[in-house]
Formats: sequence, structure tokens, C-alpha cells
Amino acid sequence: MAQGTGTATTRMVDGFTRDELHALLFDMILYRRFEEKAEEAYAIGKIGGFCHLHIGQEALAAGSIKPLREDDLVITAYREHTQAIAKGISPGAVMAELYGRADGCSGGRGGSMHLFDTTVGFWGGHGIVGGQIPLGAGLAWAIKYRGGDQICVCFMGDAAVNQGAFLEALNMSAIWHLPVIYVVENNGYGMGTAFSRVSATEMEARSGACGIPAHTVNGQDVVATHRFFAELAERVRAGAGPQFVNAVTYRFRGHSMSDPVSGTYRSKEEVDSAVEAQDPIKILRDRLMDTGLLTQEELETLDAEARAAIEGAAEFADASPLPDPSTLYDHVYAEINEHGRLFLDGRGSQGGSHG
Amino acid sequence: MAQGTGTATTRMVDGFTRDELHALLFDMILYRRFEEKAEEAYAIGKIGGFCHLHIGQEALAAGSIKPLREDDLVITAYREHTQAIAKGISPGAVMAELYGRADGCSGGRGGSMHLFDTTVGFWGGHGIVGGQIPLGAGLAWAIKYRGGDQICVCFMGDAAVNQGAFLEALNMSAIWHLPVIYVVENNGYGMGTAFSRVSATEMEARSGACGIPAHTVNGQDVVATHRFFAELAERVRAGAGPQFVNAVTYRFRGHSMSDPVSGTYRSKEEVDSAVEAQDPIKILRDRLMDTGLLTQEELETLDAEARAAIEGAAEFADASPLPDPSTLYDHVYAEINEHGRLFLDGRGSQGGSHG
Amino acid sequence: MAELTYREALNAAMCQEMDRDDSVFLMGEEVAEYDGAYKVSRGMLERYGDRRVVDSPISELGFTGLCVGAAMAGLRPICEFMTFNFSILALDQVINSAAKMLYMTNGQVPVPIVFRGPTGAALQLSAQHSQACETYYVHSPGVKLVTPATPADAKGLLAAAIRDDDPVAVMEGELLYNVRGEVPDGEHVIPLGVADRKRAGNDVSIVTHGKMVHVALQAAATLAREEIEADVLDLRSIRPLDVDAILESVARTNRVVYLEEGWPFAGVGAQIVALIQDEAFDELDAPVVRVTQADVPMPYAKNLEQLAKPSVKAVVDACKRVLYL
Amino acid sequence: MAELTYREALNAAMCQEMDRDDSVFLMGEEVAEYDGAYKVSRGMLERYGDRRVVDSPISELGFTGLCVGAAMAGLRPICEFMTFNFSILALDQVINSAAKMLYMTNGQVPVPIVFRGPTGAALQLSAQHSQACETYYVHSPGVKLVTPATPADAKGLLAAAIRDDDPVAVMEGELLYNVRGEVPDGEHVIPLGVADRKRAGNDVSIVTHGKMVHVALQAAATLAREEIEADVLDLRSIRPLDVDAILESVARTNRVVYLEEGWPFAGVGAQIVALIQDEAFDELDAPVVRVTQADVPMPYAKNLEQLAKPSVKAVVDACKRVLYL
Ligand SMILES: Cc1ncc(C[n+]2csc(CCOP(=O)(O)OP(=O)(O)O)c2C)c(N)n1
Ligand SMILES: Cc1ncc(C[n+]2csc(CCOP(=O)(O)OP(=O)(O)O)c2C)c(N)n1
Ligand SMILES: [Mg+2]
Ligand SMILES: [Mg+2]
Repeated sequence: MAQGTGTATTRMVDGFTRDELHALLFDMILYRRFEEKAEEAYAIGKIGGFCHLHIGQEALAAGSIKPLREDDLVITAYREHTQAIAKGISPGAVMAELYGRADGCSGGRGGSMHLFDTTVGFWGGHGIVGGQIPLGAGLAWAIKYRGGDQICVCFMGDAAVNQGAFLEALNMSAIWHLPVIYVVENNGYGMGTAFSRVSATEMEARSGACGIPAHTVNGQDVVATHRFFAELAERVRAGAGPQFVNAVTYRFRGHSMSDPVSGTYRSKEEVDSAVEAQDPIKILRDRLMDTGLLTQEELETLDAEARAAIEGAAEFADASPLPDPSTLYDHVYAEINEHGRLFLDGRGSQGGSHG
Repeated sequence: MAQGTGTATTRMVDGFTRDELHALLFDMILYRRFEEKAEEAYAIGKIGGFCHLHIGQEALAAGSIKPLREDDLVITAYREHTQAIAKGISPGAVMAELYGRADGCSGGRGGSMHLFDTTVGFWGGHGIVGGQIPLGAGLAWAIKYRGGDQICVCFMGDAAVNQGAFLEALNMSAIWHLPVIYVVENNGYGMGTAFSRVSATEMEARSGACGIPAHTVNGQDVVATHRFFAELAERVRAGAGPQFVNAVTYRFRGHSMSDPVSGTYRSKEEVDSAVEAQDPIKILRDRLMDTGLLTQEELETLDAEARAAIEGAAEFADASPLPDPSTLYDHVYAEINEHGRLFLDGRGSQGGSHG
Repeated sequence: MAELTYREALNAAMCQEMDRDDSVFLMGEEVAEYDGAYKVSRGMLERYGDRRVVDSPISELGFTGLCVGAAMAGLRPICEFMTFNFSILALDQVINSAAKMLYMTNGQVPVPIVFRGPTGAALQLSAQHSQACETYYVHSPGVKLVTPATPADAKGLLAAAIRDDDPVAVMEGELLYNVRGEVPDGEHVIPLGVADRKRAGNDVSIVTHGKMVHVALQAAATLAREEIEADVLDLRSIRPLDVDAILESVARTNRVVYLEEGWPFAGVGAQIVALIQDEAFDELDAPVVRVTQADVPMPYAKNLEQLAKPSVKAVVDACKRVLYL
Repeated sequence: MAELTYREALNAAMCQEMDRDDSVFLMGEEVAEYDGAYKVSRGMLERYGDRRVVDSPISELGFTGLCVGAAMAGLRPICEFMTFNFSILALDQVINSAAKMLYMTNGQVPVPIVFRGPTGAALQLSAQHSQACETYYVHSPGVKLVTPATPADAKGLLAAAIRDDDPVAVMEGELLYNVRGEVPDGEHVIPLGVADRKRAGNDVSIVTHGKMVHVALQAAATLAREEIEADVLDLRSIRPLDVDAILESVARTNRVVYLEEGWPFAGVGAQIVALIQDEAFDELDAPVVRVTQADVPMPYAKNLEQLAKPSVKAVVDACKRVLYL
């Protein structure tokens, strides 16, 4: 996409139309409101377990996923609510999953860390740090095996690059020239550990051992991120082979709900200054206002729409029933076995029973 | 060590005296004769299981281990007979181990892949490709923890660098600045797979992701190798931190005893030309003869000594008894437990029995 | 019927399935150019090309995860472990990805993958290369496990495993690869979950699986010379488990020996014993006795290794023990 | 005696041992600056410095192998897994290095390491974070395993584990960390291999370990209201196993329920059942019944999770079943 600004009526920022920019702003606001709602619901016990918010990192969800085709594949770790929405799962189905309800996108079985809807190309939601990296290579393998022209985008946190799976998957992706983009959401910390304390090199150096080109992008600038990924996705689609993206971002909340926002491992000042200067929503908002592409009124309308959508999602989740207890043994196995016993617990489904 | 040649009586090659050079030549011949004897013993069933010969790679055992101090630590994979001898285990104790005898350096319990004698700093002998790499980091960790001035040399095959353990161990070695040298014995193949077919980059690029300096050495030239490691060991001892050495070499035999020397994965011509041009023993022999530092007679004496030593080793192994069957349960556990049962097989040692 | 080796039978099963379904591919160390470390995939690279027969780096966790990902996307990978010993490196992808995926996704993402290769000890391969890995695969729900003992079972069970929509581990035996036997020609598929009575007898049941079937048959032959007729029940499939066949045998003999090559503590045999005593408590005239590997890492020395492995004599003795002889 | 939480008791054990032996150090994710993901190592960085309390990268296989290597060299690492779920990535180093090393080296190289962290489910952590890992650690000889259920046991068993010259896994429970209890002051070490009768009764034995001890005690209280007195035997140590204590209880009650939070197939319970039926066959008036997690990956939804976990009611019912009530 070409850069530059147009005439007054067709004014564009970096090649994006006003409507496109509003849409990106809306997406990010929607994600923010979603996460805030989840935070609220967690506080009153509607959501349980681990819950990792994406607040502060929304530009990456919008900027890297929106440029993809619906039939492209996304796979990621456990901080994935907004990525799931960006790829096309409805906020209601995501919220219902967090609530552990039957209408959740994983039927209430997966929870916050395991969101799935493969019909829109969202392949989870994985809880073992680094576990999704070889899986992502496998999704890309399947594309190539079938001669498809989709691509796979595989996200990970900065801490995941110290897992051996990273080396193994990247090396295989390179030797087999798979259509995959590995994206590190580099928020600087793995839980309470600064990347620099546990990593011997800068992030950019990490993929070189596997001969995969590295790119760095400012993950707080949704416009730059979107443009970058739109272009990179098409290059990979055209056969450029695997790519590695260091997307620099910042986490505004604690690691999970039990983790304080600041404390032993990062100072309040550090967080405050990031929230002040690095908020992707503010950055785009200010830019659009400064260039006259957004009015206060429009902003309020967008926000109201986002809030309404999220209220709707929460209501949907609230109204959804708990999973039917009789389904406990469903989907452990895909195939009935008439001959032997699959479950050995002496209760529930016995003998020929199945998932 | 300075390079250059001295006067007629003190003639030196690359800083090595005539005696030193004769010693290196003797070592390599000894290793070669050992491996040939093992090959013979395997053919008649005295050695069983997997047996991986080092023939062709002897310069690396001598060149990288001989410069070390006795209290330095060596850890390696399963192609380690000659490395064990280089570090100071007697050929007899190694051969007895291959024979599965009580006087073997691992009591006959380990076999070819698990040679150990920690009193001379030889820490095995490990059969899981890449498994020894984190262990080597741990040995180096212990040195540093105790404030010692030893170093650890951790060998691996070229195929091992595609294991995740490689990334994980190298990264930790770098962040904690451990006194360890990782040496890849790059013989170009992991079993029947050429390195270039399963690796996205050249070997030199592999340690960069972890910020560890890479060096390449001609592993067929024992003099160059020795000089290189002597210097590198002292640098690491002085606090230079972890190092990565790509030691280029070639395997003259099949991967293990059941594997043909050439065939599907490498041609007879390739092997023949390597045996012709890359034999580390020939290389040193010719060089010494060319510079007048070795006579045919001296060579024959060295060889006779080596053969005699190896015959002695084989006799020692032959004479050694099988392990005592009553020791089957010894050394599973180091500690007696008077209270509970450690072995649950309903036979052998029960209850308070121990290793 | 043709006489094939177990190795050839596995090869035939893979070719049978690859011929009928393009989504089946084989990946593993040395499976292509080298024809397999144990030559199980001989000729397959030539026949199917390097799109479908793929040499992997030595990256067990990685290529297993890659195969699981490909299976999630609907392909049907055969993921070969040179031996299951090395698959311990890959266990996270087996358990946390393959086994749990269908459930976590509420049925959206089946993982039709086969993990195969030899399990257990061969000859003098020492501790790190001689481990029976059944327990690690069978403990977690979501994985199935079969252990063919004969060439015919190898072909039929591997074919069934490839067609199955769930992750199935097919554990073979290095020492079985050269075993010869009659194998049905043409399409041959044995449903999972069906045990096979390899020998009929009414005095004592020897229940077993995998390569120990052959030890059991030798023990049965020895016992027969003393006019003790053993029922040898080869489970073939550990999960699903043919409970009916086990209970039927127990009901006839009232005395059971479980024989396996692995370690005892929380082994497959422990599970079978727990099941039998629960569901056939009143049928048992004696405790079920297990014969297993000695509860030690496998030693290298020939004499110690022999001692550590379950022997024909140990099985015979165990049978006599449950017969109070 | 002081009242401590289980978390504080673990901390006290580590400090007790680090004070007396400089070769003891703690390594794991978040153990230092962050005071531990579950705050078990609170204050230890400050007290011992970053030489002995070390934050690792997220590299389970690597840091486990590093700790095993350090133990080979004679140090006594405490290798913390944030939870044992993640240790499946490290299992190769546990089994192939730690467990087998002493044997392969003919006794030359002991591996005095402790693996510790929570095992099993907490609340709604879903399939990948809710797995009881006992079986993976106990199947292979060479590793020991303890599962403290109370603060006092936590201190005493962890201290013993650190002093032990073998690899010892200490499996804790996230839901136990806040449990309070009396803990002996000063040096407190409980020998491995000694079960503890947490409640006395002669009608039925509930044998169990780890956090299920509390479920067992609740079940026993319920049963007591119906005048059924349960013996609650906490194994505490799974390997070494206090067989005498088990047999003693069985001899008194003749009826046994095994309760564990993990899966049934080849679980710890299967082993205990196999042992009891073998060694106390004639003492049993009923089959041993196991109460376990449902044989499914742990679901997230609260209602399904509750169904999947072993409940007090299931234990009560099992006790009644073995009492033929
Ligand atoms: C294998 C494994 N080890 C440890 C954990 C616990 N854990 C969950 S998230 C996390 C930090 C990951 O940080 P990063 O990859 O940077 O992602 P972020 O949370 O910053 O998005 C850790 C240690 C885990 N889930 N899996
Ligand atoms: C984890 C693991 N996977 C596979 C094997 C089987 N295996 C043994 S050696 C080997 C090749 C290793 O090659 P390389 O590291 O280059 O060492 P070399 O044999 O050339 O010395 C393989 C695949 C193993 N022992 N461990
Ligand atoms: Mg991070
Ligand atoms: Mg090699």
C-alpha cells in the first residue's frame, strides 16, 4: 500500500481511508472494552481460572490479524481474547467461553486460554508456553501439502523464544519453506521476568540461527502494524517462506488477574509512562483528531457502539447455560469403539461409550 | 603458543616439540587401533548393542581433550570411546566396558554409549541426542557456583544442534556466563542425514542467536586443533564465557556397526576421497616425515606400542568377569530406605533393599 | 495369504493407506532417504516422493508438534519415532496437544495422527535405549494405544490406527521386525479394541501384549509339557481395552498372570490387575501375579540384561504360583 | 510448634536446608525477583542472593538438565517447576538423565536433586494446567516421590528430600498453599517411606496421598455420622512406599478405597491395588475400589470440573460399596 495523504475529501493516512481508520479504531476500542468487561466479570467470580488481558496490546490484534484473509490461519498462546475477536469469533462467543458456558466458542470446556473457532481460522488458544509454535508450523505444513494459498500466523510471547520448541519449529519451517509468520508479541516481560534478564541477545537475533528473516514493528502503532502485515502476508502468500516479526508492545495490566500491575519486577513509573505514551488507542485517536479525520462526537459514537456490543456479549454469556453435565465424556475421543473400553474410571461412560 | 620452526635440534612445528608431536601421533594411532579392535570384537559378538566408532575423527579427541587439565570436565554423546581414553580412562577399562564386564569403567552397566570415570573428569557418554548439552551447562554451573577455575567441554554431533535443548542450554550458558566450550563434531551427517538437508543455516550461525562466539576449526589437523583448544581453554578459564566450536571432521565408518560405510546417503567416492585426503593420522604422519621429525622406524615403533597397548586392553577385558548377578539392584538408588519399598517388581530386592 | 516379516507388514499397511488417502504422510528421522532406521519404510520415498515421505531433523518435540498441527488441519500424519525412547522428548505435544485437543475444542479439532516405532528393549542397548513407554501414552485419556505382536496384527492394527480419527500410538518391537508370519493379502484392517486369544487353555490365563506374546507362548508350551494348559490372551489394544475378553478368560481359568516387558510401578499390568480384581473379584482363585522387567534401569551387560528382562521361566513360575503348585 | 501455612512450611524447609548446606540452591521460573509464582520462595532472593536463588528462562528441558548436571557435580539443586504440568517438557532429563544416571555409572554419579512444585488441578485452569503428574515420575525406577498434604509434612518431607542423595520429586498442591497447620519448630525432617495414619478407624481403609487427604478426611467425617469409622492412610511417600502400613490397615479393615486426584489408567492407585491384591489377597472382603479424576482431560466449566474431580460423595459411596452397604 502506498503512503501519502490525499485531497481533503479522500484524505488518507499512510494509505488508509477514513473509514478504514475508523474501523481500526473501533476494533481496538471494542477489544479494550471487552477486556475491561472481562476484568469486571472476573472480579465478581463469573470468570475463573487464569485470565490474561491484552490491554495495551490491542493494536497488534487489529494490525496483524485484520489484514489476513478469513481462510488464513491464526494460532497463538493464552493471551488471546482480542486476537480471537479480531479473527472473527463474536465477542459473545468469547465471553461465553470465559464464563464457562455451553455457547462459548469451545463449549465452555476450554476457557480463557483455549479459544477456538476453526471455521473462522482461529486455532487456539494454547497454554504451554511455546507449545503452539510447532503446531503453527504444522498448520502451515498442511497448507503447503495441499497446495493452498493461505498463510498461517503464529503468535507467541517474548518469553517463548527461550523454549526449545522455538528453535525446532523455526528450523523446520525454514528447511521446508513453510507459509508461516511467527510474531513475537514482545511486551518485554514473561510474567515477572524481563526479557533481557533471561535472554542472551536482542529479539531480532533470535531467528537468524534458523535463517528466517527478522522484522521489527512498532506494535503500538496500528496503522504501521497493519500496513506491515498486509504487505508481509502477501509476500508469504506469494512464496517468500517463513518470517519472524518482533512486534514491540507493552502490557498495561498484570500478567494475569492475580498479578499486580507493577511491583517487584517493574515500577509504577514505568507502567504509568507506558500507559501515558504508548496506548495504541490514544495514539491513533490523537493522530486522527490532529489530522481532522475524527471528531469528538464520532469518537463517542464509536465508543458507545463498542460498549453496547460488549454489553451484548456479556448478556449473551450470562444467558447461556452451563454445559450439560451428561456431556462430560463427550469429545475425549472422536471415534466410537464398539469393542473395547476407552474410559477406565469405573464411572461415567463405560465400555463402548465414546466422545 | 607461537608458530614457527626452531633449529635442527629444537625443531618445532607450530610451537610443538618433537616429543609433543610424537605423543599426539601416538594418541591418534592408539585410538585408531582401539576402534579397529572394537570393530573386530563386535564382529565376533564380544561387544553388543550399539557401537559407534570414531575412526576418522581421532584428531578431535586428541586435539581438544589433551590440552585440558585433568580436573577439567568433559561430557559428550555416544561416539566417545576415544574421548574417554583421551581424558584418561585406560583403554582396558573402556574395552572392558564395551565387553560388558565388571572392570569396565561403568561396571559393565553402561556399555559403549555410557562410559564414565569422574575421577579423571570424564562425565559420559549419553545416548539421547542433545541430552548432554544441558548437563554440560550444569557441570559448568557447578564450577562457577563453587568458584573453581576448571572448565567444561561439552561435545555433540552436528545433528544435535537441531534439538531444542541446544538453544535452551546455550542461552542459559550465555546469560550466566558459564565456563563451557560447546564443541560440535561436525562430520556432516546425523546417521544417514546430511546436515544441510535438515538445517536451515551453516553451523557457524547456530550459536549467534544465543550470543555465543562461534569458531571453526579443521578437526582433521591435530596440531591446529590442539593449539586452538589450548588457547581457547585458557581464555574460558580466565573468564571469557561460553564458546561454540564448529570442528569440521569426517566419519570413516558407518554410523554404527549395522550401518554400511557408504550407500544411500553418501557415495563410496565421497568416503574414499575423505579417507585418502582427510585421515588425521596420515596428515600428521606425512607432515612430520616431510619436516624430518619422524622416521619410518619411529612410526613403526609407535604403532607397535599402540597395538600392544590395545592387545593388552582386550586381554584385560577378556579376563574381566561378568558383573555379579547379585548386583542387579545395586545403584538404582544411592540411599537405603529402611521404611518403605523402593522396588515394586515382586522379585529381587524388596522392602528396605537398596542400591 | 503371503508370508511377510513384521517389518514388511508395517510397510504394507502404510502403503495400503497411502494409496487410498492422499492425506496420509510419513515423517520421522531417517524414514526417507535411508529407508528407515530399521528399514520399515523401505522403498516408500521412491514410491511416494518427498512430499509424503519426509526426513525430519532430530527435533522430536518439534516434528511431533508439527505433525499434530498438520493433523489438526485434517491431514493424517504417521509420525515415526526411531524408537519410543526418544519420544519422551515429545511427550508434551503428545499429551498436552494431541490428547487434549478434541476435548478443549469441544469436538472441533480431531487429531487423526499415528505415532509409531519400536518400544521396549532390544539387545544390550542399555538404559536410555531400552525403555517400554506404554505407561506414558496410556495414562492420559485422548490417546489410543495398540501393540501388534505378529505380522498380521502389525498390518491390520497399523491400518486401523491410520484410519482412526484419534491419536493412536502403535508400539512395535525392534526384535519383532524380522519375525515372519502369514498376512492376509489385500485390504486388511483389524478394529482397535479387540484382544486376540493366541492360544487356548483352561488352567491359567497369561494376559500380555506386544513382543511378550512370544514369551508367553513359549511359557505356555513349557507348561503344556507338564499338562498345564495356558490361555494366552494378547490384548493387542491397550486403549481401548477389550475388557470382555479379559473377563471371559478369567472366568474360565480363575487364575491370571500379567506379563509385560516394562517396569511394574504404575505399568499397564497394574491397571489390568486393578480392573480384574474389581470386576472379577469372586472369580479369582489366586492373586493376579505380574511378571515385568526388573524394577531397574536396563543394564548393558548381557547377563544382567537377561536377568532384568521377563523370562520364560519367570512366567512359568508365576503360572505355577497362581496354581499353587 | 507454630502455625504456618503450607507455603510457609515449604519456605522454612528450603531455608533450613540452605542455611546448613551451601551446596543447596533454588532454580526455576520466577523464584527470585518475583518471590515465586505462588510466593513459596518469598524473601529467599534477599536472604541468599542471586547465586543461590535463580530465575530461569522458560526452558523447562534446559534448566532441568542444567540442574541435573549440577547435581551430578555434587550440588543439591532444588528445581522448581511453576507447576508439574510444565515438567512434561523436561521429562527426558528426569527419566533419561536423573533417574538412570547412578545405575549407568555403576554408582559413580549420584544425582541429589529435588524437583518440586504443584501437581494436579487447582480451580478452573482447564486441561493443560490441571494434570496430576505422579505416574510420569513414579513409573521409572531411580526417582523417589513424596506428596505432602499438611504444612508439617511439607516442611519435613521437603527437608528430607533435599538431604536425600537420590532425585526426589516433591509434589505439592496449589490449593494447599494456604492451608494452615502446626509445624514443629527448628529442625524438622520426616524420613521418606513412612506413611501417616491421618485418622484411625476399623471399618474401611481410605488410602490416599497429596491433597486428596483432605477429601478423604471429609469423607471419613461423613461416614462417621453413619457410624462407619474409616482409617485414613496418607501414603506421603509414593516411592519408597510404606507397604507395611498399607498391609496393616488392610488387615484391620479388610476393605480398601484408593483415592487420588489423577487419572485412573496406570495411575498410582492401580499400582497400590495390584500390590494389595497380591500381598493381602485373603484379607480382602471386597475388591479395592478406586476413586479418581474422571478419565477425561480437565474441563474448564465450573460444573464440569466439579464433576470430573473426585468428590467427597464419590469416596463415601465407594466406601459403602466395599462395605456392601
Ligand atoms: C511451559 C510453560 N512454562 C511455564 C508456564 C507458566 N507461564 C504462563 S505465561 C508465562 C510467561 C510467558 O510470557 P510471554 O511468553 O512473554 O507472554 P506474555 O504473558 O507476556 O504475553 C509463564 C511462565 C507455562 N504456561 N508453560
Ligand atoms: C533424541 C534422539 N533421537 C534419535 C536418536 C537416534 N540417533 C542416534 S545417533 C543419531 C544421529 C546423530 O548424529 P550426530 O549428532 O551428527 O552425531 P554423529 O553420530 O555424527 O557423531 C540418531 C538419530 C537418539 N539417540 N536420540
Ligand atoms: Mg511477554
Ligand atoms: Mg554427525
